[in-house]
Amino acid sequence: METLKSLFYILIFPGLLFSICFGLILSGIDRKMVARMQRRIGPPIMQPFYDILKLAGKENLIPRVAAKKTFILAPLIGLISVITISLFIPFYGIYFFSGQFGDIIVILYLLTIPAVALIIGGAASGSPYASIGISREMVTMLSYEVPLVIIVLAVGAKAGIAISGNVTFSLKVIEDYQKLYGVNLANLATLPAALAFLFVIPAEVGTVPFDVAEAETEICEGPLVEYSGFYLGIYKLTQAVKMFIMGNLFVSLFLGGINFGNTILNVLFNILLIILVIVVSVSFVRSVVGRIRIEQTLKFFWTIPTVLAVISLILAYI
Amino acid sequence: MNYVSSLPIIAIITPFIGAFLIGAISSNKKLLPAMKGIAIVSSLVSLVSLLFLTKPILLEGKVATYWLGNWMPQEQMAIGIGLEVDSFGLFTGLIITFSSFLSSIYSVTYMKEDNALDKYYTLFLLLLGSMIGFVLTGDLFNMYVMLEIMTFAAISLTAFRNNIYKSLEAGFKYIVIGSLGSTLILLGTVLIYAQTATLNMAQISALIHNNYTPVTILALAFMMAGYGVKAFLVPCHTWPPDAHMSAPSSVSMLLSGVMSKTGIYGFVRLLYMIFFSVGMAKMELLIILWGTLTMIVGASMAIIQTDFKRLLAFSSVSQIGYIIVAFGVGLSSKSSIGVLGTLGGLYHMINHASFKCLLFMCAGAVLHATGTTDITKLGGLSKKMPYTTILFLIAAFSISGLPPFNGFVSKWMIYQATYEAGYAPVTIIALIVSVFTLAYMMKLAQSVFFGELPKKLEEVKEVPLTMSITMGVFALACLVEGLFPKIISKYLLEPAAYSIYNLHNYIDVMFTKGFAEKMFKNKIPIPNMTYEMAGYWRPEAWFVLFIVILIGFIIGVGISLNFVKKNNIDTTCNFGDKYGVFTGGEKEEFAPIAGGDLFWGLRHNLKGYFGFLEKAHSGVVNDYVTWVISCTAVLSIYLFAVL
Amino acid sequence: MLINYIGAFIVMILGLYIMMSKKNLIKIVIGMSLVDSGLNLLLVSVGFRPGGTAPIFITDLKPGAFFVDPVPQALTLTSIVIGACVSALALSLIIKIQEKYGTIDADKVRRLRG
Amino acid sequence: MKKFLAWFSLSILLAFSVYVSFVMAALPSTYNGISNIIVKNTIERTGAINAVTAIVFDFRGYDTLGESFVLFTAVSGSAVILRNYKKNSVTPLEKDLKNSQKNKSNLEIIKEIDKKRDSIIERDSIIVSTANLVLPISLSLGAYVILHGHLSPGGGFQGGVLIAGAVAIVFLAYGMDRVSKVFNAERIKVYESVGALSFLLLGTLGVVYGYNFFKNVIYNQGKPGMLYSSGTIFWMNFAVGYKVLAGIGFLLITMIGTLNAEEKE
Repeated sequence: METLKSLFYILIFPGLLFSICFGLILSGIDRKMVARMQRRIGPPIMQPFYDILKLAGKENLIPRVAAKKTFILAPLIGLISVITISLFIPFYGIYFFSGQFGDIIVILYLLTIPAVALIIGGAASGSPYASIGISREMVTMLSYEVPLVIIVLAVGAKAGIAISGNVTFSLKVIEDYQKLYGVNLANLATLPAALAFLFVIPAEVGTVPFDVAEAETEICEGPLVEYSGFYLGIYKLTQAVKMFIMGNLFVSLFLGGINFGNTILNVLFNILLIILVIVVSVSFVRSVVGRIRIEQTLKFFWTIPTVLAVISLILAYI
Repeated sequence: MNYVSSLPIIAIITPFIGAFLIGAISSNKKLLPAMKGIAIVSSLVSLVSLLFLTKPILLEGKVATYWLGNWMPQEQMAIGIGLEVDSFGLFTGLIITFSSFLSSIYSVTYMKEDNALDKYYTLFLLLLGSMIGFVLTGDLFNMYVMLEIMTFAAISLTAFRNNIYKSLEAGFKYIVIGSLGSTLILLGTVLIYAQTATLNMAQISALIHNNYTPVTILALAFMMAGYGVKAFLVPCHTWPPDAHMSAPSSVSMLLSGVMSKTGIYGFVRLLYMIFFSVGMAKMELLIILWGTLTMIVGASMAIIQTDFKRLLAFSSVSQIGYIIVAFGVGLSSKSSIGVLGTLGGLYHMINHASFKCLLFMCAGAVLHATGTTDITKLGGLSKKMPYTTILFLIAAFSISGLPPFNGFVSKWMIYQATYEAGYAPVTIIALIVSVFTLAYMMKLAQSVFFGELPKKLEEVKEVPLTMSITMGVFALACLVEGLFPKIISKYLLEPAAYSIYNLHNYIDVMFTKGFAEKMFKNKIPIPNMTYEMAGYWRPEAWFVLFIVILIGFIIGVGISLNFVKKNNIDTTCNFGDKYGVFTGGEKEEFAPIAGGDLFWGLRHNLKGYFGFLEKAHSGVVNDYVTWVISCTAVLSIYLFAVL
Repeated sequence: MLINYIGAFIVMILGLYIMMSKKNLIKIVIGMSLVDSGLNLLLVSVGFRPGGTAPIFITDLKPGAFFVDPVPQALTLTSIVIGACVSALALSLIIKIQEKYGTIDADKVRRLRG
Repeated sequence: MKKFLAWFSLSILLAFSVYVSFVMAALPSTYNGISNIIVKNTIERTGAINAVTAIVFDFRGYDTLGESFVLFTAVSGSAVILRNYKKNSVTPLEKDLKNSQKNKSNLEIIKEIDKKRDSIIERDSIIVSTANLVLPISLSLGAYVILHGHLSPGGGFQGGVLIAGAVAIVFLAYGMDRVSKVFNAERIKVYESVGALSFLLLGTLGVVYGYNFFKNVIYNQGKPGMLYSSGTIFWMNFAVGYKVLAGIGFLLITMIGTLNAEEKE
């Protein structure tokens, strides 16, 4: 029974099937919202599904100079590891694998795997555009990792000191803290961190202001330049799932601890919140701002979000 | 117990005997295979004799002593030289012998082309023997002697390929800075002798336990600076990049992966044993700051390098920073945090040995196959050397701490330890340096193994079997250490950490029972080796999870794709424009982005910072000496002010 | 033995000064030897007792004579040999550097930098 | 900046070391530590009357072993550094070996050398006659020092260096050609290993007799103060002396060899 339950978690909810479907839906909602904000009708919400299916049916081209096995395996590894993260983040009150998982540092590191997979895949294609894309992807990572790390530590310090007198990395403890003291978003100490996190989400997902690594107009989608067909589809899928993961992470860190006493209601509310977060942090920003240059990305992340996160960290200790 | 107690001396002496045997038969060039055999067998013998020691020492927690010349202590004074093997020494010794054994196998093919191989193996065995001797001895002056053998052997091996200008320059810088470090260590030893009139470490630690006089404080400053040189702590880190890039790779893996551990060993013995400074917040702060500085400078310098091995050497500097930070936290007065820090440091020691040896072996494989380590001239080797590429990627992921590889576990312990000890900025810096590590490793991967293959490298072949097998062993070690942290922690790290804190037993075994208590007047509490992780991480479970999802995904995709279209991957067809890389109209051979250009933008944006660092590593020996001396001066000011 | 200690330390610091400021590689090696000599002087002085004789049990030992500390002397022997070895290795390296670089100026022997 | 750093750190170190010197001068003599017991034990348990040699070869013999290893390492290292690097080729040392292995009687060699000396180089007669005088003295003094290591100041290292000085004297007086004729560098290197090995084996005697490594097992042979006394210390002096004279001699020959090469260029 335990095995079946675990298999259900892994394969159906919130693992493989759910995260892929919900990620794609999120991406559809995002596209629809942006379109409405720009006074367009926009594609149907199910459009990402059609895109992926179309890509899956297309021919796969592998360049002559590419390292074939790495080129093929990199996107798969990225997607799978991003799906595993979904099992590490609790839904409202539901801890998969009885709360054993849920360490923020683990999640931070697992979140780098898809980026690394993108980099390795791009490198394996042997294209000069991919090389430039890799460099930019790496620098983007360097930029947003700084505030992200501080945010996570600030929240961990705030919750851990209140609960057990010692800092914590556990999402469960953070959720417990929010149950007792109210959500973190409403907390003055962690509010700056939440704002900073909203800035980090678009960079982590790779959408417009910070998507210079995959800029179509300048470097032909960077690392993805040689990808086609099914494997390009996997990358798109990874991006969509990442959107879900980041939204859920935000909800657990800053909006957790709300309990209606009913599991299904909880899950639905959680899903609603995720959609809201993504709309606020991705769609709004995307439709308002243009793409910024790589050194602007670096400068931006090392100033405003970092300062916000540091303020939060200091407040957490006071 | 008798055979156990003579095992340490066998482990030390066998490599030396092997070295002299090689020297004695060196005039006959036909005996070269015999020399290789002697080298491999002697390193194997010392590995095996240390493995025999694991049962009584690591598992049962005993401490083996061996008084050379039967000069047992008389009237509570150690008149002879005693070897003392506790779990920590054995732990370091196992790292040393294991890596050296594999390196000796690796060098058989790697060094095939060079001349004067008899001297190579002689020096190799001298290096090995002195490293083991350094780790297992219980005498302060003997440590210095072993350190000198080690330094000289390392210098000679650095300058082994003396047809290249850089190896000579590196050798000279190494001998100036390295012997300056040794001199500082000897100076500290002399001052300690003047104070305590003995040279036995256990007795010294009993005599100057928390009894700081000006003499011992100055000695501490000198010895810290000296071991800082040996363990590449900033600003005494200027020789390893030169030395590691010019030495043959089979040696630079030992210099970088293993010899740095002896420096850390000395550091830990100094701080935890001779000067028992556990619980001193000021000392803790100093060590943590020093480690953090090392971390940052190493990573920043690594990201702007264009030579494979030089980059790896700077990365070593940065990783040593992690270890030192962890041992700094280990000095914390709160025992649970301290234990976590020490365990993290020990774990990172063993991890660093595995992945850094593997990385240097990969660099050696590239050098062996192509003849250069300049990453601007390399590229696309993954098609020609697929096996090396996979191993390199494993090592790169390990060092940058991607789960489920080994670097992640130890770094995680270090983050938690620093954070719980209240050094949040250090944790943040450590996390960011980890991303920097990933960045320069990706730079290497892109510019050496991926990207476009230059025309000159069309003929490159995969390395021979003996080299790839030894590399594979290290890769396996990386995986095992990453997947089973609980087992590693229980059987290797916890005994070692326990013995670091168990000063009483160390002294009592050397002298008589109760000697330590008499000297200390109060018993030092030994912290419990239990620690609580703030979160939870079961790598093997994650691995299973990953596999399950992978299978599920493949099945699901397979079913759904059958509905759409039969998906065929056309890999046989290799010609035609369709399969060329998109270069925007440029010819392919003019298009590639070289490794040096990869982080050009970052370097340009932060040119003030990187420019300062580059200018500081000026390459002039005098400047490097100035740095070491100023480091000593600053240390002595701090220690005199604090203690 | 105050004057010996201070003298030894001053010799060492002079050696360090030479290592820091002189650009000729051979002079740097001389500085290293000077530091070693100062160290040996310190080591021997540590074991000295005013009025002591050499620690050899000769038959015509005066009544009431006492020995100086023999241990530092033994250590000094080791230290001297090691110092000589340092010089030998460093000078061999300088010979080869002169061959390859054509100079032994520290400002010019700096192709490994940055 | 660098100047400032240098002066700053040197003055700091000077200040602290002078301060520490004052403190050290007030410390009690170190003789009351381990040395006191060592001196007490010297005659009965080692058989040597020179306490320093007893320490060097018995109490802290392991250090001396390490010290001779340092010398061995440095000599091998110098040989490695000064060799001509070639991939799979003969070293200059091997060429020397081949030259010396030509079948010639000693008399012929000496005659040839004399001819060469007369024809090519005009040596300063003062140096030559002084060398002729000093060479035997230095050799016998070296042998004396090695032999009496356990009785009087000196020992294997000092005596070995004295004997190895012969190479330098021969070079000064007769030039490089004579040195390469008289001394076979490669074989000397082998002798060094043999010396080190015999030192190690003497140390291993302790294990053979059932004691620990480096135990002076035959210390009670002979009367203290006589020439043959003090057990293994006597023999270790020999081994170390042999090793050092071979090692330093080899070092000198290699270094002189490079000088010669430069002259030719």
